[in-house]
Amino acid sequence: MIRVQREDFDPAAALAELTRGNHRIGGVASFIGLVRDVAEGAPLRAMTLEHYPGMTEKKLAEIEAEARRRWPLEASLVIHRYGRLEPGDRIVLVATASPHRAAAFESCAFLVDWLKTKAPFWKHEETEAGGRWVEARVGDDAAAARWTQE
Amino acid sequence: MIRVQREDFDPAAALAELTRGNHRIGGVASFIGLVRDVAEGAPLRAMTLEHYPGMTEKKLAEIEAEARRRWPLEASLVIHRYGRLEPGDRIVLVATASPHRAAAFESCAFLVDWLKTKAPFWKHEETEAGGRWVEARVGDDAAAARWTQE
Amino acid sequence: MKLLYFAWLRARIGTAEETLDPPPEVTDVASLLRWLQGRGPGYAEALKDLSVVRVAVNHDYVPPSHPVRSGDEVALFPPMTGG
Amino acid sequence: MKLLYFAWLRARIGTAEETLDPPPEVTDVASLLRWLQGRGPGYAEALKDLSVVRVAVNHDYVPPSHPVRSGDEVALFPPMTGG
Repeated sequence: MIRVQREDFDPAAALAELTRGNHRIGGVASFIGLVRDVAEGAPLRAMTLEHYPGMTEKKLAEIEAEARRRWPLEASLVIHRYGRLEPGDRIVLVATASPHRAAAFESCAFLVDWLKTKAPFWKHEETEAGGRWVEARVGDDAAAARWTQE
Repeated sequence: MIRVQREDFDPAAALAELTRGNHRIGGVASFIGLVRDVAEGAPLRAMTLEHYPGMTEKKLAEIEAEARRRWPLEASLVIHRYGRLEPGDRIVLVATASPHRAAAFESCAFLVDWLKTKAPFWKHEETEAGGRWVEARVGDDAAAARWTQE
Repeated sequence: MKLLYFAWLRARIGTAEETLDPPPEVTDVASLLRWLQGRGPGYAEALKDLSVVRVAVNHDYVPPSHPVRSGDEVALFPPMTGG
Repeated sequence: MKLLYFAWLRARIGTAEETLDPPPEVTDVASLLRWLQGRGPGYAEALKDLSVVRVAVNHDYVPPSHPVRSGDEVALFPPMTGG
């Protein structure tokens, strides 16, 4: 399931919903991304995530479908926020549930790496020095590239 | 933090407590292990986890300390239950929080692999055919061995 | 043709969205970008380094050789920095 | 010396915990296991295949060569199958 939204979300309720009544699930791996309080070494006041409505949902659904082709998943969930966020705020939740723990872990890491590099989100950071658009990092691309070399 | 207990736990409250007020955390990886409804192909009625009180807590604390030596973690948590559990019940929660998502993912997978093979827990399964002690699996040992070859 | 601009491309071009009617020589993404570069100083500035410009046509990422047609939705944006 | 047995070792030996006073020739884990094997049919059955018996002395996993002393807590159990 894919949700792209401005509002905060409740990880507990989301995880409970994901596994409810499905006793084939042996492991649930999840990742919660939070806004850190530093940006390139300077204190961060806030960040704003811009996205491409319509395309965002489409790409996330494609990525989720790809994960479900690669791993034996019983359930999966991506919640991604946009808009203005402050340090400590939740940005994203990715959760995958499988009979086997390795499949849950790998598919969750796969989805997070893709989200960072392939989903149409752009991050604008506000520090005391002013605002700036974050540039793509080589490390993020390398993390996502791992998955296409297999 | 290590908790070994008979009672169920609330993953939401545990995760919220883990990150509260710490704005250096950029990613929280977690794993929830659940009781599946099959055991070697037969329907599972229940399982009982036996443990070695005193040694369990010691080994879990050692494993957690090792994870914090290997990765830059801001927080970590292992909750492991013992006693009789039924399909769908929670068995274990492992959560790690770091400024960086890769450290969170890797340390969480590391802890889960160790728990499966090095923590003094033994699983007894009840099916229609009767009860049996689960034997250690080669796959689990291989998963744990990955971490000692690095 | 509907054009969408995101992040610093939007800021430099000065609009988030516009409907344009490119000339017949604009047949693919590469020729569309060349034509847009000549539309004014904001466009020239935003599109001066095409190595940091990504393009989606009708919600799919596409290479410069991808054809564009009059009914398409074409989005220009920097490399993604999401999550 | 305090002996603890877990899982099917406990079931076969028939007790979870006992305090024993081994003879002087029991100096390490290997000689302790040999001595225990001779204590009765339950012990013999539980300890017939030592490749599936693990040992902890005072809460640490140890190899067969590890020394044992009178005040030790020695636990015998199968390979762990936790989580």
